[in-house]
Amino acid sequence: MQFNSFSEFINMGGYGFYVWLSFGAAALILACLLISSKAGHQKIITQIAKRKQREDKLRQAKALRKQQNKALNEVTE
Amino acid sequence: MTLKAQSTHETENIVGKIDKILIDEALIESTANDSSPLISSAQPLQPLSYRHAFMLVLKRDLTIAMRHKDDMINPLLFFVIVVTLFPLGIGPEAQTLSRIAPGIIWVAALLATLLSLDRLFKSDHHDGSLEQMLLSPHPIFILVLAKIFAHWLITGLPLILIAPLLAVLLHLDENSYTALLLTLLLGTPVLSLLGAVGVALTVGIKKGGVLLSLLVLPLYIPVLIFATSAIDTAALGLPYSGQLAIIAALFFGSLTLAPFAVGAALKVSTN
Amino acid sequence: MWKWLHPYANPEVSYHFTNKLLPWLSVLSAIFLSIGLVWALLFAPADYQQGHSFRIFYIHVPAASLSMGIYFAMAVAAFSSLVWQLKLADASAAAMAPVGASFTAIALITGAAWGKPMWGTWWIWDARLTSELILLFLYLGVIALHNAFEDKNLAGKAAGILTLVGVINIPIIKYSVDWWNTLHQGSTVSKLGKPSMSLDMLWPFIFCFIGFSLLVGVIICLRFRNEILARNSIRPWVRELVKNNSSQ
Amino acid sequence: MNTLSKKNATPLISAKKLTCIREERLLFDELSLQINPGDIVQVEGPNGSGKTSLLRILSGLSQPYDGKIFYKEQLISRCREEFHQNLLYFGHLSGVKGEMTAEENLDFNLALHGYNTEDSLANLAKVNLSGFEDSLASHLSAGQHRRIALARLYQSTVPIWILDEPFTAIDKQGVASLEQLFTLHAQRGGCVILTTHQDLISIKPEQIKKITLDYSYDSALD
Repeated sequence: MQFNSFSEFINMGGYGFYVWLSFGAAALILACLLISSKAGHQKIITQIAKRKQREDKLRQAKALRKQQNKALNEVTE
Repeated sequence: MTLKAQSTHETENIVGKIDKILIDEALIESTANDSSPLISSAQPLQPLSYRHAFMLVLKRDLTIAMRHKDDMINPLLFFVIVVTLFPLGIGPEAQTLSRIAPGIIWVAALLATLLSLDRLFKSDHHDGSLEQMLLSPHPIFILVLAKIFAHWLITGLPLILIAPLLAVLLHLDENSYTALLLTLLLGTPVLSLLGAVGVALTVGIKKGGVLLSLLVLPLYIPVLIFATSAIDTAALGLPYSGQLAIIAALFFGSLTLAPFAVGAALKVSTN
Repeated sequence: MWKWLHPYANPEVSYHFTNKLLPWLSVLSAIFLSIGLVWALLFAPADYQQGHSFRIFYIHVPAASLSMGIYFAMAVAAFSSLVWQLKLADASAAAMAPVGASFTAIALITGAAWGKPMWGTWWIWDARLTSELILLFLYLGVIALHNAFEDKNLAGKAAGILTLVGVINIPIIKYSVDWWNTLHQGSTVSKLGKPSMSLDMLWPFIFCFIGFSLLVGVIICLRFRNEILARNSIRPWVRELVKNNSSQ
Repeated sequence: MNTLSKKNATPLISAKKLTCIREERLLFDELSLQINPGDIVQVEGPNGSGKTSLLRILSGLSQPYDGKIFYKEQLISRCREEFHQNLLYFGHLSGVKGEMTAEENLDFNLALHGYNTEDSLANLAKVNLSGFEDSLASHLSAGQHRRIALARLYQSTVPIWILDEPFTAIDKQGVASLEQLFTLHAQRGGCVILTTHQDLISIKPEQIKKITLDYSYDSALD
């Protein structure tokens, strides 16, 4: 152990600001990167799920339209 | 405008009527001709010489540039104006100016090249002639090389010609003039070659302009460093052949590698 | 060698492989990093010249060397994607770019924070810092180009070409900046010469370095997984996965 | 999905299991086709169904998401120069430079693809552009630009023609003349692959093979 007390540890022999700035910045950047990478997974999955829902809706609408057209044609005939 | 358009349309109609006869004749003619079989794949119609393809594209690009002179003049004006701004911003002391002259001239040349790079492939991409070039039987790197050479002739060469004038304005050391010209002569082609890679990558992107500078400027750093150092060394009266040799090496390196990168990038951009 | 690699060229297999690999990597990197950082901050001796500010070294140097290393790894991936048309290599290159850029940024910030007490200024045009700055620009260029394309496959190819052009240029840039620096060396004398490292400084450094490398592996795996999903969203296995995941 | 009938001759172009995805939408998947000498192939489908994408993939301009394209049973990436010597692609964009005259444009276009330029004036006349040879293309209309580009067809002796909407902005008479040219080209052993919104008039329906692309909302493979 190089330090006798906690305040000494924080002070880092007068270089505290610079040391903690470096460690803090590094921790912050890495944490952001880690969290965004982790969150990206769920985001992509929801994105794909949403797209699938949209496609299903469009397909249903198309099928419905076809049916209506058919009915319409039968009526006109 | 509308009047003019209308009249062209009318003439078109008239010509159309006259040409109906011509077309019919032509068709008969071509039916007669077309007992000639389609070419077999093995033999090209004309020997495809690299030189021929190179000259063809070069001639075309120069013709277009000659008819569109502002593309040529605007980067040059930009170069001159940027350089004249520095004495106004820094102060007219001859000593300071001559100290920073090589850097100013080179940075301005870099930016002027960057400004002019956009037209290298953009209009060809817009009107579809780039596609046609990529689909031609010639190797892409020859066509690309011709386009880059044309670009250098249009933008790089005028920079070199006007640089001594700007050097006078900035009180460049008298010993450095040859060094300035030599570095520009060897360095500006490198700028065109490396820049072409950036343009080829960004040509399909809508707002490619700002991105282009981000991609290309870091690659220009070695040229800038060695060129300005050569000019500085020349001002001290020392030999600067070492720096020149390195710029020449950069030139030959980019000359051999860049066209292939550009070809690959164009294929991606037109996809 | 290629035969051995072949099953991993299948996106589904490599997705699940990455998933399995992740917990192991995370645990290992957590272990190494906590040992290394505690050792570096609490137990490693202070430098006789630089005092406790030397502790920045334990992040700065791993970050700087990893930033270079990731760029080279990216170039290898880009090369194999362009030459052998490996789509997964594309995905891995795309996963690496932001990680590399972050580590470059860390190297720059810690470099500046170390420079202030040592040189009395936040920034000096030191050869290594300048190279690192240019490397950051190269990374940002690759990322920006990647984002500019709508189609992921095209984006990967374009960014790959740029990466290769960059990797050819990095040694040239590095050399030219070193040379420029010796040329313009004025009043500043680099205090960050090679400090003779004693063993009790070297060990925590090794732990930190391995820990950071493993952390890089973890983040790349996380991003690689996302890239695979995004690029294969039309595949049935992805659809199945999404269905199972969203019904939970 | 669609397989064109097979003759005994070597196919000029064949494609195996093409899959194309644009903007995260599946345009077509596992499309295999075979185009023989003498075929006139019309690619049909509503807007956005991937007609242009298919033609660009067949010409080698775009890469498919999956699948292979062969020229005379060789992968086109393996025989790029040979394939391009036998290919004429005409896209949405005419490739005409406004700064050059009609004749210069055609000359360049011909020379780039290895033709001699002696007959370019006659070819311009065939597309109703005699009299405009010396006018700058920027003074001409869009239809005239397309005709400058199409003039190359009249001299082309390459077997594979891939034409994306060749009739856009072309008048009736020009269309008839082009259709005649296509029939002729098919007769002499070439093939024509084209997209068009209007029906082909003078070519008999039994001569035309159709590839129909459907607009799909899908983005999933089965």
